[in-house]
Amino acid sequence: MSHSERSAPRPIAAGRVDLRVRIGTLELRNPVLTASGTFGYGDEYAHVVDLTSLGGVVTKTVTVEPRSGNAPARVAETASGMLNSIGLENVGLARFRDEKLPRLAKLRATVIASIGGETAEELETLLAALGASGSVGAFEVNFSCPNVAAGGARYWADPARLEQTLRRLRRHTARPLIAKLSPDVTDIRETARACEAGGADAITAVNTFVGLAVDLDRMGSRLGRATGGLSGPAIKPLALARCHEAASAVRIPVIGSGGIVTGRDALEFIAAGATAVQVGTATFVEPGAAPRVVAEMREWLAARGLARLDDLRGRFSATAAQEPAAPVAAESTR
Amino acid sequence: MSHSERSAPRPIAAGRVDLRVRIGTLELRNPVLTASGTFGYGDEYAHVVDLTSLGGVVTKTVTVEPRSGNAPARVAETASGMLNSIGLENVGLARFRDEKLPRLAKLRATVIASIGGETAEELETLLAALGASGSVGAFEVNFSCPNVAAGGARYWADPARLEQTLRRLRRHTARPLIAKLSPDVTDIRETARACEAGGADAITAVNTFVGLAVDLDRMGSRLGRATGGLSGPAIKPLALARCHEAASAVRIPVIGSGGIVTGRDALEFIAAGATAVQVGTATFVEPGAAPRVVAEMREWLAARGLARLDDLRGRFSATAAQEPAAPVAAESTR
Amino acid sequence: MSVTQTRTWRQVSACVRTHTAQGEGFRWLELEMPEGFETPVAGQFAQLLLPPPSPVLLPRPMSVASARRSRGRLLVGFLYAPVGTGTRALAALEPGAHVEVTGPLGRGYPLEEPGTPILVAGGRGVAPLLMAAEALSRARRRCEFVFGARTKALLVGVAGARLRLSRMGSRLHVATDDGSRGTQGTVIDVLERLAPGLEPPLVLHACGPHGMLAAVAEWAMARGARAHLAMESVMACGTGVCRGCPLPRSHAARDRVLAQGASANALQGNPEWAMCCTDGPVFESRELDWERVS
Amino acid sequence: MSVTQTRTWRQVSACVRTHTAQGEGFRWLELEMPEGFETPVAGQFAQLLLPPPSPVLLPRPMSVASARRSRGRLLVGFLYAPVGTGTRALAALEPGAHVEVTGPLGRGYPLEEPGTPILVAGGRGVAPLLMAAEALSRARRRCEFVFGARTKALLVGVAGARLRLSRMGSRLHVATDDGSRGTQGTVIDVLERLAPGLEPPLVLHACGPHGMLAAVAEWAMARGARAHLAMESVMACGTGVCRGCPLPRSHAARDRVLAQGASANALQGNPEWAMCCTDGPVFESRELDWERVS
Ligand SMILES: Cc1cc2nc3c(=O)[nH]c(=O)nc-3n(C[C@H](O)[C@H](O)[C@H](O)COP(=O)(O)OP(=O)(O)OC[C@H]3O[C@@H](n4cnc5c(N)ncnc54)[C@H](O)[C@@H]3O)c2cc1C
Ligand SMILES: Cc1cc2nc3c(=O)[nH]c(=O)nc-3n(C[C@H](O)[C@H](O)[C@H](O)COP(=O)(O)OP(=O)(O)OC[C@H]3O[C@@H](n4cnc5c(N)ncnc54)[C@H](O)[C@@H]3O)c2cc1C
Ligand SMILES: Cc1cc2nc3c(=O)[nH]c(=O)nc-3n(C[C@H](O)[C@H](O)[C@H](O)COP(=O)(O)O)c2cc1C
Ligand SMILES: Cc1cc2nc3c(=O)[nH]c(=O)nc-3n(C[C@H](O)[C@H](O)[C@H](O)COP(=O)(O)O)c2cc1C
Ligand code: FES
Ligand code: FES
Repeated sequence: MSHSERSAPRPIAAGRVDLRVRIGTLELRNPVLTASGTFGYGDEYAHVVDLTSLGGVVTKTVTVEPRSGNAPARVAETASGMLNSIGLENVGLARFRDEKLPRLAKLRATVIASIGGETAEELETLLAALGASGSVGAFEVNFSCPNVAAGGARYWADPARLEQTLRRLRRHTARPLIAKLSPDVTDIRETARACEAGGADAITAVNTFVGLAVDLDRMGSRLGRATGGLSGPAIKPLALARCHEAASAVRIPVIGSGGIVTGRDALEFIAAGATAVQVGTATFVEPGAAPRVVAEMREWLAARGLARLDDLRGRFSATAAQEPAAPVAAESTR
Repeated sequence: MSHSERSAPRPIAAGRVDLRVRIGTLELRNPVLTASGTFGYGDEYAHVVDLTSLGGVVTKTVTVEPRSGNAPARVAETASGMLNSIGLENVGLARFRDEKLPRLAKLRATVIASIGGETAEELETLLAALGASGSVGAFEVNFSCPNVAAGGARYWADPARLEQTLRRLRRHTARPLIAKLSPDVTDIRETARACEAGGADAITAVNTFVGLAVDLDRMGSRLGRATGGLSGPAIKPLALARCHEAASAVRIPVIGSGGIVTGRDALEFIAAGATAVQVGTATFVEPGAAPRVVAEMREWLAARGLARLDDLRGRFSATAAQEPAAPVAAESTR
Repeated sequence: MSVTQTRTWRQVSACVRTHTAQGEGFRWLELEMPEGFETPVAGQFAQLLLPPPSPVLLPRPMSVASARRSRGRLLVGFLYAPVGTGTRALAALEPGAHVEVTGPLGRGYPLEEPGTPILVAGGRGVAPLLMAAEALSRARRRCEFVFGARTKALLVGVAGARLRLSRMGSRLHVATDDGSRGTQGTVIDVLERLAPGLEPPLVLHACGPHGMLAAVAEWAMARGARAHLAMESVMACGTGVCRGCPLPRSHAARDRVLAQGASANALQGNPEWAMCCTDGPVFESRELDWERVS
Repeated sequence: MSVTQTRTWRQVSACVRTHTAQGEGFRWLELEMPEGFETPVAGQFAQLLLPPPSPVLLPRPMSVASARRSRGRLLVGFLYAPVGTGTRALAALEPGAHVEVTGPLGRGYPLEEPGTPILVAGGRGVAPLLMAAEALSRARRRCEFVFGARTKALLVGVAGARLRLSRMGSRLHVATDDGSRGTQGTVIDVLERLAPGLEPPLVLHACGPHGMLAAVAEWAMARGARAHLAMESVMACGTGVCRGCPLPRSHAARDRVLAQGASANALQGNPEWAMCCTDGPVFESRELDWERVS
């Protein structure tokens, strides 16, 4: 953006901003999704959030069998963040398909079903059962849960395993396949590229970071399982860096996740290369956070005369920070 | 710690608490060190902090040649944290040896000299020059700077390179060698074990996490270089997890670093397996943070009748959190 | 266990009407709620969020201690102890400040259950029971109110309770560990003493530290009395989605959940763990495995 | 450039004495300092830390706008604009509240430099110049005070400045971009008009947005006048250790640093970058490379 453009934006009506984005063959009304595990199966919030105002609802990760999750405590607040060790509690494939999906369909939500498994076979079973469902717009494969003993983030940190698994999954569905990655790797470009090579249509970057909170008085973890996954504003700069790096490494869209609370946060991810974003922990603070993020994005773009998200995406440049700052110029008395 | 012990600690006098710890052959008065890059060369704070009240001063990473560092902006505050991209600005080996070390010696500080290099050769040059200096108590090798184009955290994330380099360095000094590791690896146990195998006397876990902050109005990074390193309370749970994991993988001492502000924070790292700790960003908030941490640790231990740090270290158990909680029990009216 | 509940909670911005010190180390907070916030029942809770910049990230769960209407406005009261960063910052709010409130949340006490109601409060657990006493009094039902604390200074809200109770001829029974007020002993000692004189069936409604609730549950189960216990857990969402607030189900409850199978509401469909926020916070003693409650 | 400075800053807990609105969108904060806090000179700054729980992590740098003694106590004043999270939270502090203050930090204006002093203020940059005017007046030196702002509402502190200046017969010259007060134009227009009538050598002391300071520097260098400019940078430590606040040195300054070689104080020994907090915040125009100042 040139300096003069910045000083004199020509605002447009918020209604004129086109927020539509594409993830593979799926068109989303706008780039704001709920993050898996933070919006239940979608219907829990339906009385306070119009699900059609969102780009989509990513449902809680579902596994073949129901899982009852980890022992308490499962959450602990830390500085500007929270640790969770839910342990993938979920209703299992059968109930997800028979109870949850029909409800979401009735609410006209764009559903992105998150699936998780300890092996490629389990993921295949899930896709075999759900892959042709008319109620599912896309699948997000959770390759990054930090809170399970088997099949968690570290198991899936191996690029070769990711690539082979995605190749196998690819055969089971024509819907977009999104690979959700862990930030806890030496180089996220490698896992992202492996997913692209394996046939993923998009990457979600990132899931939670492994963290620990110590309860000194009890000499144990503040969680039932020693470690948990850190989410919330504390991780935003880390998630942004990983999202930016993943987006620079692959041609498929990247969906940003980590610490998004405001429309500006969401636009920061878009500027850094993301095509869409997910709102997670913010929903626990404010059930209506995700639709508010949509509205704030729209207003920010409109005020700067940007009619399409593509006018923003990729504008980020690592060196632009050295131009004279707009706020200073605006205050100038020269 | 049994339940009854917890409810009825027998306090001792704070003066009776023995905080001494050992890093290889070096005995420290207490486990609190300043973190490299956050206390200058030690003498800048000498008029407000009695350096002999600290376990030691880890000096700013020094390289063979002086470095002028990265273009501004070099710091940006984020939620409960800060990003920096200083880029290893330092006075270089000659001035460090000729000007800085003599001053620190005069102040009777226990000096841990942090050294950094883009190659094993550079590190050898530094140790060849400093390795026999009577003013240096130990060396911390910075294998983890996220803010340099060459020889940064990713270069040193390779376990084989770490091990070989440490073997070479080992020959140049009899003083303890501490390897400071990056958290941005898939498995810190591997880098930690490689350092141990290469002959390191201790591990520091961890340096900053790579992060990015976007300035939407200027469409660039809020830093001059795209990414920076995140430090401060935001990263404490992440640093604790990595410190705990490193400590579980090696027999040499681990020094905890990341988000330590209070004596409790420091003790959390000790409980999770650390032998000593470093105070970094907290010093920017409060120049006297490090000596305050020492005093708070001492008071906490004394109030619980713990006369030595070993009474605490290793007490942490991942499952203890499931015992009935002490605060609840204390409030019981049964 | 009800199968499907209609969700009626909302997040609203409420205005601090009264905020005063209560007893030793407690605060009384009354909020004026905007239209659309459903009237809570005793035992339900709300999630309170500080105005920005909040020093804590997540909202804090708080039992509703009173709900009344004044000039057409719903006023909701909370009785709390400033114990940590969030509640201490809450304590600094002046009348006129705004707080985001999500609620009413969870399942309250089934006060309509037939029998002789005994309200059992431990320390700051008195909050929802003050409201229960008020509701029973409005329904013109007599009850026994047992209030235990470590020492008399912690008997917060006791004057208000006495007032509410006096209307229906209900009685207040106080126990302190140190004997500084009422019976020296625990609420169990009081229950032991009272029970023989009361008309069965006895229905207990209790709130307090989990240790006390476990004792009340055991006492009730041993006598075939029903006991409804308001539990606590660290929470994130408070609305059932994060699955962050588990309490261990009893074997009986687990079998019941398993038998319901695919027909049950998934929110309540985890055989091993009940969620404090949506399956509770009030649980009948037989629903939980007290050995594993922490 | 001084080679080694003795460090005299301290971190102390100071008490809010006065805290009031000033002009449009500014606040005046006066703190009572405990013993041991050295009296600051004009152009120096302090790091202000909010009482816990602070909504921001790092302290905020703020120019000292006044330093006076009252009943034996040192009172230090700041004039600031609440622009973000930290300064807005600061704005909420009531008299009696405590703030951690680290200071005095940095190098101030060399007001003793011989010549005709011209103080040049842009917007909120007026803060240290109010103090400079006071100091010159106490030293019984006459000066010119040039104050520029976008519009008259932003001419904060102008009444106080007029008062201080009147004592020594110094003059206040106002310029606004929109002509709503004083000359329509910039401080450069005023300097152009004033300069011919003033006794050389001229010594400028300025503070304001970097764009304005660059213009003042250019103007001064073209005329062989000296200009001392108070710069800003995002900061962490404020004390020279973090190396977080670089400003680009001019070629001349770089050569000077390199020539000093190993004998110079390392804090000032970076040939490419000066640190705003310890090498500055006041720099003579020739020390910086204005092309690269952002
Ligand atoms: C359903 C429910 C109803 C409650 N009703 C009341 C009430 O009426 N009055 C009242 O004073 N308190 C009540 N609490 C407890 C209250 O939520 C906690 O005291 C509060 O969350 C502590 O927040 P903090 O930021 O001040 O403390 P923190 O700094 O977060 O923690 C301080 C201490 O409180 C504990 N704690 C933190 N969160 C919780 C929690 N959710 N439940 C229990 N302990 C916690 C911590 O482990 C720690 O020991 C209730 C809790 C729940 C779950
Ligand atoms: C030496 C020095 C003296 C200063 N003196 C004054 C003064 O007398 N009066 C006054 O009103 N302000 C002064 N400032 C600026 C003041 O420090 C910032 O306005 C303040 O840090 C903003 O903090 P915040 O939390 O309110 O804003 P943030 O939320 O942190 O940021 C709001 C805006 O302020 C900018 N900003 C943040 N930190 C700084 C900084 N250190 N310097 C410049 N801009 C920054 C941000 O880029 C952003 O545009 C001075 C700064 C320096 C370095
Ligand atoms: C309580 C909780 C449960 C979560 N469960 C899942 C999950 O089941 N599957 C998944 O892919 N991610 C899960 N996540 C991760 C989030 O989807 C999201 O990626 C992460 O929290 C970072 O975003 P945030 O900072 O906006 O919360 C969970 C996060 C939280 C806090
Ligand atoms: C401004 C700044 C400069 C730093 N410079 C160095 C350095 O030169 N060498 C190094 O090993 N670590 C450096 N670090 C990392 C710290 O030593 C420390 O490991 C890290 O900040 C985490 O600890 P904290 O959260 O307590 O700050 C720097 C950190 C900061 C914030
Ligand atoms: S707090 Fe989220 S499910 Fe109970
Ligand atoms: S702010 Fe740390 S060196 Fe200037």
